[in-house]
Amino acid sequence: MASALLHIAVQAADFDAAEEAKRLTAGRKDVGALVQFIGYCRDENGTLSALELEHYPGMAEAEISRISQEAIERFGLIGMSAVHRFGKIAPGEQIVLISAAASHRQAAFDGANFVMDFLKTSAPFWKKEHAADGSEGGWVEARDADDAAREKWK
Amino acid sequence: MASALLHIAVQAADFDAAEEAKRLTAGRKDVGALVQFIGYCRDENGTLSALELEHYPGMAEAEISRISQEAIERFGLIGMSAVHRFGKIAPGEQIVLISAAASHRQAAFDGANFVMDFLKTSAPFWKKEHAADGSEGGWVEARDADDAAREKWK
Amino acid sequence: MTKLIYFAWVRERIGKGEEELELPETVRTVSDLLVHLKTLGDEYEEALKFPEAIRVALDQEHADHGELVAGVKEIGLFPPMTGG
Amino acid sequence: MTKLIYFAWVRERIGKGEEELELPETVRTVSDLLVHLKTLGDEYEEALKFPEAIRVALDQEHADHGELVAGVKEIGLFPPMTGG
Repeated sequence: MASALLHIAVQAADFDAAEEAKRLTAGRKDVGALVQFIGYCRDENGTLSALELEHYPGMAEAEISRISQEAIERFGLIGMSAVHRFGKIAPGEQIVLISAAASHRQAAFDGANFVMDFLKTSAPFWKKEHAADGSEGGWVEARDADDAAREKWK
Repeated sequence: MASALLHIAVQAADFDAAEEAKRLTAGRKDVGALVQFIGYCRDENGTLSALELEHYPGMAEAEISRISQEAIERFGLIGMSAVHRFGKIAPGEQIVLISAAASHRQAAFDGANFVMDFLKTSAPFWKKEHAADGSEGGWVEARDADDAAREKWK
Repeated sequence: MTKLIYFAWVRERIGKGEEELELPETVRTVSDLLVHLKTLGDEYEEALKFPEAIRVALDQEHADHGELVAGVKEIGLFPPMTGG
Repeated sequence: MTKLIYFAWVRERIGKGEEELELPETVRTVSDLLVHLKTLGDEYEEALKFPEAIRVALDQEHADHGELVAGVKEIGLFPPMTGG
């Protein structure tokens, strides 16, 4: 089996899902399924004016790469692309994009889902909330549900 | 809870995943997660020159709509779009697009995955293969694995 | 008259996409219909020789072979689906 | 000298993003390091008062609190991650 395509980016700029889809599928005739996950900033019923994402440069890329490589091997993916933004992000804007290409649909679903579950708990990013009323919001707390989500892959 | 957005299309023309993403998320600040599944025509290691998709007009739309509505209710989706093509489709071309928008990631993953599993076994579409060597290929046989995939939602 | 509509290899084997038929009163269920259709000619016999492989829609809704066909306007017959 | 690098509320409470420190020989494990840092001032005491909430990376790889820090060039300290 030829080595799978892996693309990782950690960037302040916005991203284009269609571009990542193209990166994994253009000119190929062996890809039967592509699953893309896009995470957005929500306004929490109007209480949030922005999220500020801090990251650990170098380690963020390395950790996402490690998780993605594990997904490629575990589910036999043809390609995986993971893009994660940092900096200030307004409600409605995109934060993260995971794209998984495979021959068959379940591998593509599982690959993207697996990467999101591990990224949430292992990739060194932290979210700070800016409140709509101008007060300084706090750091988002890690959710037990995210740890539980990761456990399902054991 | 406001009623969810539902868009269904059964068409010969190609589709644009970015357009469906926009339909479900543009101007919204309550969507936290979008999962898109795209199914492509594979060339089966060069043996296939095209797929020909036959469908039951009317029933195809109704059945996909029914499955999508069930996913919206079951997973609390904010929006669901399902586009399925018919007619002759060449290797590398897109066949089907499922887009599921939700507040949280697992609902979006489950919604898209659920619709694909039921669409495979319940939506009235049939694939005929055209072989690369010019011989007439046969009708694709239903896979037991697809029935099994549907059972996981019981 | 009832509209019969065929898809995929059921259509190819019967040799037509649809037709209008007057169903005899003995045809109460989908199973009865499949038995009756096989009397209409070799092409029907060939298309329906494994009735358990035939899926049925009554007025565009999936139906079991035990369901009644009385009052149904359109009956679709086809192999297991392979979309997606 | 070892490079210490802090993120999120650990960074805010300590009041700096990174620093170079000479670690005493008594600091063998990550746990020892957290105990040692708390002696450096109130801001460290405040940032690290619940050591079990502190995640650690040794040369940019996740590490348990029992791991040895000898030979490590860069140690990252931060709260549980909330990306994605």
